[in-house]
Amino acid sequence: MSLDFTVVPQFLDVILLGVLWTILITLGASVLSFFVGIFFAIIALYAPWFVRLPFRAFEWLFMGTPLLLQLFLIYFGLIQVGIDLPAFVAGVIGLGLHYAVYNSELIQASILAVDRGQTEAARTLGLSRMQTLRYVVVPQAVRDVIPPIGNNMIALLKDSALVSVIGVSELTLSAQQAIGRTFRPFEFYVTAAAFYYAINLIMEAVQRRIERRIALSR
Amino acid sequence: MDVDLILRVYPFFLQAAWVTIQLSVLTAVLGLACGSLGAAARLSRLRIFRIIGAVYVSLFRGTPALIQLFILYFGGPQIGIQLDAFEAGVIGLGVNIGAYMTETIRGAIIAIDRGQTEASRTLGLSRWQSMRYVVLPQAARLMIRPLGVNINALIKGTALVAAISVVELTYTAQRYIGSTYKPFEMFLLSGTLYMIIIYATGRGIAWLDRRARIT
Amino acid sequence: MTDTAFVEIRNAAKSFGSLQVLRDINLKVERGQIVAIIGPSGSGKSTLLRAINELDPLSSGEIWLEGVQINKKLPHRQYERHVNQVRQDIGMVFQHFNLFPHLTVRENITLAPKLLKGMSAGEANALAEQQLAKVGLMEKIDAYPSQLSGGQKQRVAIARALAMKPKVMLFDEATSALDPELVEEVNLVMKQLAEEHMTMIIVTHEMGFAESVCDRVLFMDGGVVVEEGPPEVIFRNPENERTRAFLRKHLQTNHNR
Amino acid sequence: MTDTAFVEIRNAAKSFGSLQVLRDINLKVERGQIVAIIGPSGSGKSTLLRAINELDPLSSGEIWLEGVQINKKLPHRQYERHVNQVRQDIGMVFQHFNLFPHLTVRENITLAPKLLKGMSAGEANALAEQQLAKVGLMEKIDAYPSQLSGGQKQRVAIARALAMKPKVMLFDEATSALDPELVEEVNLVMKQLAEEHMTMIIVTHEMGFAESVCDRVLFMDGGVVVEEGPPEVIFRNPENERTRAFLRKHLQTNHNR
Amino acid sequence: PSAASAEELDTIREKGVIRIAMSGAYPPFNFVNEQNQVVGFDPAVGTEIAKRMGLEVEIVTTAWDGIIGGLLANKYDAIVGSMSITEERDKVVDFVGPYYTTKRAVFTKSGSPITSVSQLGDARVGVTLGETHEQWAREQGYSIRTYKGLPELLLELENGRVDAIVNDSIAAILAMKEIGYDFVMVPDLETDVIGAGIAIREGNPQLMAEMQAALDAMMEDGTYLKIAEEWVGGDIR
Ligand SMILES: Nc1ncnc2c1ncn2[C@@H]1O[C@H](COP(=O)(O)OP(=O)(O)OP(=O)(O)O)[C@@H](O)[C@H]1O
Ligand SMILES: Nc1ncnc2c1ncn2[C@@H]1O[C@H](COP(=O)(O)OP(=O)(O)OP(=O)(O)O)[C@@H](O)[C@H]1O
Ligand SMILES: [Mg+2]
Ligand SMILES: [Mg+2]
Repeated sequence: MSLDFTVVPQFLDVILLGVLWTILITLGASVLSFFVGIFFAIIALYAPWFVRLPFRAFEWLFMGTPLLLQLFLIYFGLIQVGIDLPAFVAGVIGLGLHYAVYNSELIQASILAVDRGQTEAARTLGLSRMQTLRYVVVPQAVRDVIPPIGNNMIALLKDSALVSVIGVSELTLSAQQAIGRTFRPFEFYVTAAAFYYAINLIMEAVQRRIERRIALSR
Repeated sequence: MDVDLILRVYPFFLQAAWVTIQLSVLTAVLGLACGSLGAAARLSRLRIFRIIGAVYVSLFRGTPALIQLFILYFGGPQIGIQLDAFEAGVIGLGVNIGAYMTETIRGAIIAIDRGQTEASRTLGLSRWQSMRYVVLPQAARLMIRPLGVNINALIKGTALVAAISVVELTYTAQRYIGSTYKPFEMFLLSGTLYMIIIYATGRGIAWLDRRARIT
Repeated sequence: MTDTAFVEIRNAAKSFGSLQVLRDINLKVERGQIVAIIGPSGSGKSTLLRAINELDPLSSGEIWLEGVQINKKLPHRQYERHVNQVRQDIGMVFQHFNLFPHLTVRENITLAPKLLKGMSAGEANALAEQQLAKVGLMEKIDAYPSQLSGGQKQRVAIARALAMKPKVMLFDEATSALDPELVEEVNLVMKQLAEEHMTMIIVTHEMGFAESVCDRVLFMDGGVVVEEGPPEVIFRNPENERTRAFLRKHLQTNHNR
Repeated sequence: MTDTAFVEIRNAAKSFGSLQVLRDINLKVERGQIVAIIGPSGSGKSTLLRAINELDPLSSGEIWLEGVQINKKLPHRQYERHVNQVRQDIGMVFQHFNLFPHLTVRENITLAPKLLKGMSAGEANALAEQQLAKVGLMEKIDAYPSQLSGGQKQRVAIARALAMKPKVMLFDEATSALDPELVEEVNLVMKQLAEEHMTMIIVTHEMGFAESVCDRVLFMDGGVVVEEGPPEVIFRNPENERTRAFLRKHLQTNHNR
Repeated sequence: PSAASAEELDTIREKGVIRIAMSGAYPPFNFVNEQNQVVGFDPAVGTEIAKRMGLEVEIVTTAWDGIIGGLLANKYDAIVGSMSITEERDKVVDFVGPYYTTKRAVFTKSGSPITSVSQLGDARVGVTLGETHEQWAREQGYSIRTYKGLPELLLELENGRVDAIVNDSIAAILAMKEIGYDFVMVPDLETDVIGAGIAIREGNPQLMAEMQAALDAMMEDGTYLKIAEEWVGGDIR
């Protein structure tokens, strides 16, 4: 069987729809993972132990098992206890929480790495503990952590392919559908890979721009 | 919760976990090899190697591992690469994680203060000698933890080879779900085993890291 | 109350674990007075300064500012409120500037007045401009700290402290992280403050500057005040052998001729 | 060949991109001579020193050591071999020591002799002990760099360089990263080397030390040698206005009185 | 490529093993038992055919959505996995059989307002990705959702996230009985009989002929019936 990419254009509409879904999932999950990541980091560092300990177990669950399994559980499991999430939402939540845990680790380290002198200077001016955290420490920590979080978001794009297992017609599933009709796996997987790569390049470019902008405030 | 079922089938999950472990170990070894070569290429004096290294990293980090695996396994034969599922799994995941490890290793090497190279070159050591005796021993310590992160991702990534018919933990769970209609029991089993494997690996990495730090 | 000086430290002692860093320090500073603290590394100078605004609370002893005890024992919440209050009256300048890198110069200066004195943006801005003019850095108002030289950073740090209208200013080796070329511009700002009769306590290694600016010099060693007096006496005619040794060594290694 | 000095630099020029850092520098150093290079920050002192052992190769000009041209144009492999060879004859001491943190003091010193001179472990050890004795650090032979003070680190760095039996030693602000207390111990080692007639080129900010040790002083500014001569002349009676301004400023800010 | 075809049967003979694929998650046709062996109607038929051809059998389980890709990629020699014979598939692979027949069946929860296929118009319909029914549902213009397999379909219908599912009747009926779901089959008059075939790579007439002969023979001599009764409980020719 020889390669024949001429079958691809017929399915371009299916593929492009898949690209759109992939972008939507990635955007949704990225935003979720960023804000929830900050929230998790603050819990992990400052919450009392009876919140912190269960939280650590929860973190462990996300760190210690494959995303594939987590997606299954969120989609097919939560409904057993009456939480009915549409597949798209389940995918966004699964991916988002998974990466929120990773982002939280980064943000925690970054909060701890903010120079003690910063806290001292703020407290010396009379700012309270909360004010110091809110206006001085957390903004710096988040700023410092934007490049690695950017990397996480690019990783998230690629993991969005796994959301195909719960039936969201994103790029990978679209390619599989086209393959199911034409039985030409190589052509369609390569096409899908090319689209993923293009989205990846765009995200990297955006990341570089943001990094340049924040370089000043270091 | 069907505890009896769990007790009846868990030995097969243990077998599957063993497959996952074999996959992980082989993938890690291949990944480290690709990562070392990749890092050497990216740090090479020769432009052509640097370009090859950069393209390797960019392509393999820029597309989903699942897609890479599909292309290798289903598409490979169309261009004359015939691998069985296990081989394809190891090669696909290994080359993929190797791209990440390339950056980890390179990062550790360039994190070593330039003054170290300057001091050793000043003493008359050659490029290779100063790499071998001064930079690499220091970089090796720096890379243990980040490589540990790569390996953690890799272990979880082995779940992807379920899609190409390697019967490891995840596909074992899926097959049993198919015949027993008991998804949660099966996921509990496979999830627990994943956590044990990952936890043990994490402890191993931490131990290595502590040992490396002592001197 | 009437019998306390403007700033007064009584029987101050401080330990870190088993290490006793301050032992029975007593110090009175009158309003408008300028006191320099000198002494070898590790003698407790920074610790004393940091005790004054409760960054490193004393183990025992009392600190008073204008009749108010700073290191009052209070229940946790009240203590926090009290400390945040008194710190507004004490400006502090650090060796490493500690400007907030994510904020512009303007935002560095206006942050505390806006949050703590409830100033409007307009008021706070006017204040920032006024303080910056004082340290001669109006043109840098919208720069980020990373765009400033060390000397400029330190001048902004001083402006930031002054914006809270403090009653006393503490300086902890404000110029020792600066390149030699940049020391003078910061010293000039400090001299100007001296002329305006700001009450100041200055930890420094620069004997020349201390001599030219201060009303009184304390020599500390091993956590105690070994000797104190007017600069002419301490620098030219110290009584204590340790003071003499310190000054001799210091002049030798620092000046090299 | 007979008409070159022990170390000779001819018409040295160096640019980084469009920035010209060295312009037409000429310098002769006789065997056993000690030359100090002083000048403001950014004047090209480090660049010149780093050019001598090809860390930052010159853009144009020649550098000779004992009749051998260091910066010869050669095909890549030969050049590498040549450079590794001549570098063994040139010891260099850096501001930040650059000791190898993963090796003990002994291993730091013996690494290069073992690899490059094919010394046995026994010979190399004896050498390490001899060099360490010279800098007074025998008892630290099995310590790791992290266990040493700054001054001790720098002394080990000197011992490490000496173990290669270099013909000339280069010092780039060897004491300026040290606490004032620790400067003297390193200066003592350098003085001792001077007494043994080691050829040395020393970049320094310490005028007193330069004056007491050197045979000749070069004042650089903006990539050129502005003035050179014996220390008495340069420090007491400089001809050039830029030299005078530099010395004035330097003495003032550094000495403060 | 008749030369190649002769070779392919030859290679199989040379190795003495024929590799047959199925999902391993489609009871009662193919599934893993509690000894972790792949059993069911499909493996039994496959093994019997192999035996009659004088070959050993090796069973490969692989996810359904990639099963044809794997055949084309020469990961195994035949799919004996309850694959419906369709025109479209027939263009890419050759079929031996049919070795059993079934019908398309649409199921809803009992009590659902949907009582005929014509009412599926704007219902949410669950199908398995890559199955014939997916395409049929798509052509009808239903709002479809795709899943990995029958277990997920049943789970989703029970969970109420889809209003109806489309599947082969036999497997679904048996599965429902097994777990005790209360689903009903919607009458579907249009449905044709669907034949399940053994898929092999195109251009292997000899292999095809031998397998067909073996299949015919076992149907003839009663072995087929025994197998069918063991796993499905009746003749499903
Ligand atoms: N947070 C701390 N925990 C433990 N020990 C401390 C702490 N802060 C200071 N010390 C110790 O207290 C002693 C006095 O330190 P301090 O910083 O006050 O000295 P200093 O006079 O300011 O010295 P320098 O001139 O080096 O700044 C030192 O021995 C120091 O190591
Ligand atoms: N690798 C480089 N790339 C670009 N510019 C450089 C580089 N190294 C040095 N420079 C520039 O060359 C000039 C001279 O630097 P050099 O380090 O030689 O000065 P210096 O006299 O040693 O100063 P200092 O007293 O601060 O050490 C400076 O403007 C510096 O910024
Ligand atoms: Mg101090
Ligand atoms: Mg320099």
